[in-house]
Amino acid sequence: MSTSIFDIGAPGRGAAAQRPAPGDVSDLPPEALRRKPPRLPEVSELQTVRHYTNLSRRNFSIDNQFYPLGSCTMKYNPRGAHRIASLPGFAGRHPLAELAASQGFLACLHELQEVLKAATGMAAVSAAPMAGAQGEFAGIAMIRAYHDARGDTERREIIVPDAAHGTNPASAVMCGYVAREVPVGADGDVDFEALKAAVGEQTAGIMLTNPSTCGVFERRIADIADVVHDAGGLLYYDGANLNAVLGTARPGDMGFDVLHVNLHKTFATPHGGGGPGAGPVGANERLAPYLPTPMAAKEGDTYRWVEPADAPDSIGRLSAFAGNAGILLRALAYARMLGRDGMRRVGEFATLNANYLMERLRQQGFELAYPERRASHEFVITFRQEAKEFGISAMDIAKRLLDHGIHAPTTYFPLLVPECFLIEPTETETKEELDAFVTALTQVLGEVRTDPERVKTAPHNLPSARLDDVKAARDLRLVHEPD
Amino acid sequence: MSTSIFDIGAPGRGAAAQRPAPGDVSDLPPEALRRKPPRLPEVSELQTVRHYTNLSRRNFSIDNQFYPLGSCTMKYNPRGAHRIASLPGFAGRHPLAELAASQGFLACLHELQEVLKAATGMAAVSAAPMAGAQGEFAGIAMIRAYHDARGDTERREIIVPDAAHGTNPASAVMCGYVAREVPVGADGDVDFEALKAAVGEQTAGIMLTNPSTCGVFERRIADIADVVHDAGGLLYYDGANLNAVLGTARPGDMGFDVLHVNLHKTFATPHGGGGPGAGPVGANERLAPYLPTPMAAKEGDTYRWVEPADAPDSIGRLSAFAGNAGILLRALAYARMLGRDGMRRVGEFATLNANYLMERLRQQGFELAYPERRASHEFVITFRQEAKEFGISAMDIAKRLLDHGIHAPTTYFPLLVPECFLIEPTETETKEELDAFVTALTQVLGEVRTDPERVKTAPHNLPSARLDDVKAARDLRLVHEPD
Amino acid sequence: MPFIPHTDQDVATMLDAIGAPAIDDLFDEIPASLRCGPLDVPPGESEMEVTAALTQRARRDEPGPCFLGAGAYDHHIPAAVWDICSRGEYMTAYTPYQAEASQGTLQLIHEFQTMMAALTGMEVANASVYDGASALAESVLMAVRANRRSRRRGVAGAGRETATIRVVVAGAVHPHYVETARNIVQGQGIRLEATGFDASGTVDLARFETLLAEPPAAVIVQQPNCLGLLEPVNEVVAAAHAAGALVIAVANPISLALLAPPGDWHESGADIVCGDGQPLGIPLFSGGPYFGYICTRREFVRQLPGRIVGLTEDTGGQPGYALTLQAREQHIRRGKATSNICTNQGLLVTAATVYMSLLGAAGLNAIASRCHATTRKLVEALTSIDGVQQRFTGPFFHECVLDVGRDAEGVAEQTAAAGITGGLPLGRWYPELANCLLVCATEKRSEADIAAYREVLCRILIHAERPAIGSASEGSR
Amino acid sequence: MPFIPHTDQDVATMLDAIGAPAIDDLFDEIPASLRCGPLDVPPGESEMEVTAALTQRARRDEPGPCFLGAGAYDHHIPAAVWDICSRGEYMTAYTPYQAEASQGTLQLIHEFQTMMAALTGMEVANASVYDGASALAESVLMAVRANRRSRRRGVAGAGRETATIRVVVAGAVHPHYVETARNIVQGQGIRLEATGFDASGTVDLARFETLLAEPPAAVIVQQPNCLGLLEPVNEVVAAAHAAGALVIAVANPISLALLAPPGDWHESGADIVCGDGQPLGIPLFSGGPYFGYICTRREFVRQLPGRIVGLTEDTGGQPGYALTLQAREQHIRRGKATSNICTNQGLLVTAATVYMSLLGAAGLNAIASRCHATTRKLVEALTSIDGVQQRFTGPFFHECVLDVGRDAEGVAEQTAAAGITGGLPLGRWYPELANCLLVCATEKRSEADIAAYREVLCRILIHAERPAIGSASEGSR
Ligand SMILES: Cc1ncc(COP(=O)(O)O)c(C=O)c1O
Ligand SMILES: Cc1ncc(COP(=O)(O)O)c(C=O)c1O
Repeated sequence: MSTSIFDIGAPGRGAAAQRPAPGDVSDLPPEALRRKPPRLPEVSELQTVRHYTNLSRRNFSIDNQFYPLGSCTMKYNPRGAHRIASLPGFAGRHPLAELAASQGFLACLHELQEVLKAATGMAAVSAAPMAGAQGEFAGIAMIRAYHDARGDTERREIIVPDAAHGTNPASAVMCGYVAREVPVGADGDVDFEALKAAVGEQTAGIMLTNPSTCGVFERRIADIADVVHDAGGLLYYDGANLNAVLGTARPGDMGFDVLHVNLHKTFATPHGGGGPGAGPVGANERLAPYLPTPMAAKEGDTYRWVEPADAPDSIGRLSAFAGNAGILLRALAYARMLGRDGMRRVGEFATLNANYLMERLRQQGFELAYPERRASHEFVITFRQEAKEFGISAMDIAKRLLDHGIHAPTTYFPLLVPECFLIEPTETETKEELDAFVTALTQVLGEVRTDPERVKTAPHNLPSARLDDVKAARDLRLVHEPD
Repeated sequence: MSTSIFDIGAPGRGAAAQRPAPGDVSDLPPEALRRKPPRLPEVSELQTVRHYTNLSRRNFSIDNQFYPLGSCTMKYNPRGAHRIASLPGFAGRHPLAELAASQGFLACLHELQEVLKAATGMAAVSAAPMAGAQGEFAGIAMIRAYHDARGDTERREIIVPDAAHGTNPASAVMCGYVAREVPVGADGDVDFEALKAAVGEQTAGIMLTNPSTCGVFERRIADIADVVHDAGGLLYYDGANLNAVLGTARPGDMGFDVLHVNLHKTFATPHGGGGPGAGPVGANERLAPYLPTPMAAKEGDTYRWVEPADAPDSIGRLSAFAGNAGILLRALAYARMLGRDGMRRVGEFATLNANYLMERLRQQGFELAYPERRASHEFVITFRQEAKEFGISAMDIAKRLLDHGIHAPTTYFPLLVPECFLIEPTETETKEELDAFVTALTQVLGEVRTDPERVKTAPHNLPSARLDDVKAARDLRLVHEPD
Repeated sequence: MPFIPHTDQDVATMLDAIGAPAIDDLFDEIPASLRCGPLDVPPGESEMEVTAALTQRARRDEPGPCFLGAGAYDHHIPAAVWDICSRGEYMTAYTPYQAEASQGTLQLIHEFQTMMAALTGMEVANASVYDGASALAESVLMAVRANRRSRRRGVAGAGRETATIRVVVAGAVHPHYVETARNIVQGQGIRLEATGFDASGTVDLARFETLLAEPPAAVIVQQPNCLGLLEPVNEVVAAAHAAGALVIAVANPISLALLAPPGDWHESGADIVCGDGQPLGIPLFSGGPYFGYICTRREFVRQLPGRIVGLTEDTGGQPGYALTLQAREQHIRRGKATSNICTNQGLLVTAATVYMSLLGAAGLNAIASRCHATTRKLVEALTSIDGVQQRFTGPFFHECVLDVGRDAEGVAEQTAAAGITGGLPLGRWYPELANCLLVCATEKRSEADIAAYREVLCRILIHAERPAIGSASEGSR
Repeated sequence: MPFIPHTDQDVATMLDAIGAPAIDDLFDEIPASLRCGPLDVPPGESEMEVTAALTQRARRDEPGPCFLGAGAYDHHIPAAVWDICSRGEYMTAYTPYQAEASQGTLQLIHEFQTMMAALTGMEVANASVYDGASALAESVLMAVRANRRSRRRGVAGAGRETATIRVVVAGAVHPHYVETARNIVQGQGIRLEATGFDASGTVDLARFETLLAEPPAAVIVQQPNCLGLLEPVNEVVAAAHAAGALVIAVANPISLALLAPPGDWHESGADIVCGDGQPLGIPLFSGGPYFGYICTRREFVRQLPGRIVGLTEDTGGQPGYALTLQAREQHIRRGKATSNICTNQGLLVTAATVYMSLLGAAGLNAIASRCHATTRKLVEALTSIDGVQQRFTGPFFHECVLDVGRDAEGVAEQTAAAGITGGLPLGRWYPELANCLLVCATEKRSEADIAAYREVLCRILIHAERPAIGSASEGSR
């Protein structure tokens, strides 16, 4: 670790150019006032800049290296979109500004809604949710509202594949449902027979990611849709993997009723070390009335907010204002730069890169989890052999890959494949970068055989050696302690 | 070295979002057109961003570490000043825009001229010169114009101390003068007797840095001024060290007739890996008519440019437009944040830091070049002892210091002190940072005695080991060669 | 092909390696009937064109002086804040799951946790949830989990498990926060019951007593409340704790440099403190991204949603940071997680951390006190206009309710037309306050701004009877 | 204390270590008579206050569509360019003297040198001088040194050393460049003699011949020239070389992606190519900082002023970069240096390098051709107004001289009042062109911009007789 910001200060030091002259507070009741100042850093402006500049350099990032993190779509985040979202008119606009002073922003929001409708094949879109998980929550709440509105109140279950992302069951439970898991078969598709058995009148809906979290396209999606719809259930599309099929296939055409799109994945808004993102939800005609508010509407040449009065069946608001507006602007800027052909190419080249990389790794002797399948924009490999033979885990290999200046793929997801990597190169990486990845991973694999200890104790070239998670959880040190 | 940008491209690759649709050029005569496209990189936007982001990390900088480079005043560069200079109204303004669309900028330029007059004690200021050296050129050209205007055309020499910065003699020669050196004495002041002997009717003027490049205040400056003035010569003040006396002493009061200020030093505008800077010139009443144009003038509530017609004696323009406007804006923003008290404190604390650091080093056994003197904002130490005893050069020690994550002080300047460091901590560094420097340098000194080889072969922890300057000059490889 | 680096040669080589004749063949597992034609979106544009088009839109919304708060505040943001946040290393990194490759973000979050705990007077903090409103929702869920457990332990009373769990909203809590929390928690059988505010604009204590009669799982109180006023938080905490309810405080972090931290309220202190971090260096951004923060006592840390960073050691015994208590989270615990949150608001936490470092306690206190004093000046200036008066007289922080004597919606529209963002017409939230504007002045508002607002408001109110169409005075502006 | 981190405790400890009672004592070597009182500048302001004050000024100058070029061009700048340049590692580093701690800047400059050499058709480039005008001045000095030497070697003629050295300016070279060069070189006895331009707006060949009669040290020619027109550069080079003069080309780097590079002119090519790098990703910045570039043949590299980076090796045999040929420079050679330049325009070189990488040859060519085509559209649109006509008919790149039939100063003022930067009134440069505007349209100018300009110009010219004060049509805008 670097010295903490708390350890480089001195009492009374501060960034004086940032301090306004204090105001008079003598009219406030003394008992309402703070007695002791909070322990915050006491550092100069240069110290702050230097500290956080240097800290930043202890991160991997897309701007620094290849980052093939499966399910996360770590592609290039255009700087132009960042600049647009930061324009004074957008960045300085108060969320509750009067309509007359909001027409520019509302035009953008409305345009984004239209783009997402076109890209997903949905009838209506609300961009209110602030990430994928909140989109899921919104979608499942909409499903519940739909059933409730029909007096169909006994449906208690949401079906999720066992390979699903953790947010899926968590979101279902948050909406008051039981999450019922169905298994994924050896071919990576949901076990159709098991699914049929699981569906019934207790089924409120199903959540599917397609292409799935196993990196393959769910081939019987139309049949699944029929089964669920026939039982009175609805289909939720987890759009985390939309990047794979953008411009090639649309969830709306697959039979989904409601979905979210992770703009921070498919629409290239930066992940920011954890966020922010945005998870607009789209719905077909049936579910559109339940979309969360606020949304943007267009009337003639002017734009307005869709207020609760206009959407009496809406599941309502999910945030203090209108969601992560700045992220929506970034996504719109990106979408406009791509345009019709660009969007299709995103899916095409993401798929090309994944299949190329998968093929190259197969040739190098890596074990694919679904060797008979095409990769979508990502694919799964497993190190169960290495685990057995050399006592090496996927995590060990991931850590060693870091030493090569490459971010590790997603590890241990999907949970059902033992010792796995989920690898997603994205369309913005070059063939050379993919080839370098193959070389590095092959080198690590060689090392697993010749010097497993080196792999088990990786990383060796980073600011920290392997960090002790167990100690972190056992011996909780969650704030900086003064010496 | 990192792989060159020329080696990561592929024919036909490019950043498509940056390309406008080509226009029709069929009306241009074919013989005027280029036949073969230039060999430029063919890379994607992500490749460019990644390449130059990673390259940047192979630099030391103020934002990353202590940078006690003597004579260079590497202090904190306020980000707020950078933002102000980048405002659309300034950054988007065309230099030849109509006056009505230039009032905001001209108000700033005029205000900066006033601030610099106040800070230097001069009668008038032109901010046209684009760096210190161009300021010197301007000042010496003004001296020449002054003499010429009086028909005093036989003065052929400009006197410079032998410790002077290289730009001083170079600027004098560029103006057609002979640069005549006078020695600096053992106490760091100019040898007054030698100076008196050198001054005569051939003397057009003298260039002095005060505090000088030896890191001390020229104590007999008033006498020097008298001697030179009495001989009909003029005094030029090289403002590179103004930071040391800002708010404490003014060159105008010392008898200087003309000067420049390096805004990129005293006024905290960033050095940018080599530039840009700005070198406004100030002059007393006598030389004011000769200041370079353009300048800003105020009439009532409106501002205008000082055109050649208003300044018939001006040495004229030195750039296509009006100098490095963006740097002038940064300096103004900084000056306003400092204000009256802040400016004085700059000089005071720069001096405090230098004297503290000098004292600490003295106590650690380092040899000071001028042990009897106060440090100005910088001071000189010499490793002549170590050079003799261990065959270690100041450069070796500088390189080893880099291994400690500290930028080396200026080496071998002033030229007259053997194996020297010119150390300038600046006022924006903390005591802790200075103490860490003392620790590191002491450690290196210890190593000189115990393991000189380690020092001679430094650096050891940087992207490159010691680079071969001789090979660089002998075997000129000035452009990237395709493999 | 924007952002796609492939040359024709690359494509050919890659397809060849795959053994597919064309890219289209890679989609052969998608049933043909599900393939779509060209999307109904316009052709692509260059960065230059998109920038020009969206800049034009942004210009339309460029604001004048802003006197509107209501949950989002126009503070000065030091330039260093976003210069640092925009570094690719922060902006384009993922969640710091690979700790060794993420020490930058991890240490920063740990420092953030320390700062937030200090500000709120709590012991632990998480690494953000979406925004203040969702932070309140998550805090309610958390309190219910925490209190259920407490009740099982017999600490807090009868322990009767009812079908609906009640949470009491004490006083004037931001309506959007309450609405959001309600929408998010209702699926789990949690009901929010509100005391409303009395004539003083703060918690209706009589109604509060009544609602505590049957002990709720938790009580929510906002300080300063959404009308800018100071709630009697000590009384609220005392009564809530007496009733065995946990206390959730909603607090503006800037105010905490000046006002008593929730951890110090009454003797026992609040149990959970949440709110929106926007005031800490985040632009208004048209509503987001901001970030929600949640702080609590150490005993409740396992109920805290969101990521948490802990200090640990590496195999060499060197200190380093890692995400911890991940077993609370959806990627491990799935349906039983403390929350479904995954992507959070990391970059905004980065901004807030840099901001708090630059300002320090003294700087934040200066800002808070200046906001208060400036708002007082604003109120003085505006209430010197005939017919404008303060609606509530209790002490306020940096927002105040002004009765303008006529429908405030129209007034806000007219101030906007004059280039001033004049405040929130409170009829949108409380019909009984239809003549009221909620106004706010941060440290950014100058005396000239206030004077300009006063002049505009004067004009609007004086021309009230005759709608201002081409009146003489208009011409001379 | 803005930017000064010292606490009172620090100061006390430090003074104690020094053994000085007060900071003031550290100045005891400065004669008391030379100490000054408080400076006559206002008290300090916070970043917030300064930002507010200067933003207000900047707003006043915020430009509408810009049709003005004349040496500074309003191109689109990809956002990535300044996001990268603003990284502290580039922006706050010094000149890369410590090579091992500066590999980032050094490699970048080496890549820049390669790109500039490729664009100009030369073999080497330096790491910048101040701007285009000072680059011309330095090129003149360089050519004089280079040619003197050549003449000593007997290559270029009689070798007569005269008191004044002549350099010929062929055709329409930017007057500010010529003025700057003249001011800078005259101290060394160098005289610039200009051919002027003929009715075609390009070099007066007859006069050129005359001036070559006595061979000058060098000939300067600008392509495209400062009126936007293409000079007969092949003829100029042929004649100049025949007379033993070196050829200095002044070139807009964007144009070089489309036009023949100076290295290819005639058979022999220009000897020195210089110009301003502003079009390569640098904002208009009210005039600077831009950067001047100079490229030349390898044989003249020792006469080239400014820093140069070379590829070398480290002690481990690994390739790495370092400043080279420093013996040319003032810090080594002092009075005998090739130039007095020290601080250059490094950060702008960084911008240009990123810009050229993003655009590549195809991108730059697209921009150049688009500029040309857009300017043609502009010229068509404006000359369709009665009384507006093209002044010169030869081929132009992206600037064109339009005769508006009346004093162009007034026209430019009026277009500015209408929010359009309409071009340069050429009377400022050439009295005989007082009715002319030099207009320019880069790739950023849309059809709507052009239409708007046309409308404004129409209005101005039609209202020419009766100065537009409150006319009917004005009211309806
Ligand atoms: C498959 C899948 N579903 C859902 C999510 C949740 O989205 P978010 O992180 O935006 O909340 C993710 C994110 O990682 C995901 O990969
Ligand atoms: C003492 C001194 N004089 C003059 C200069 C030249 O100034 P500039 O680099 O701005 O041209 C410098 C710069 O390093 C200097 O230190």
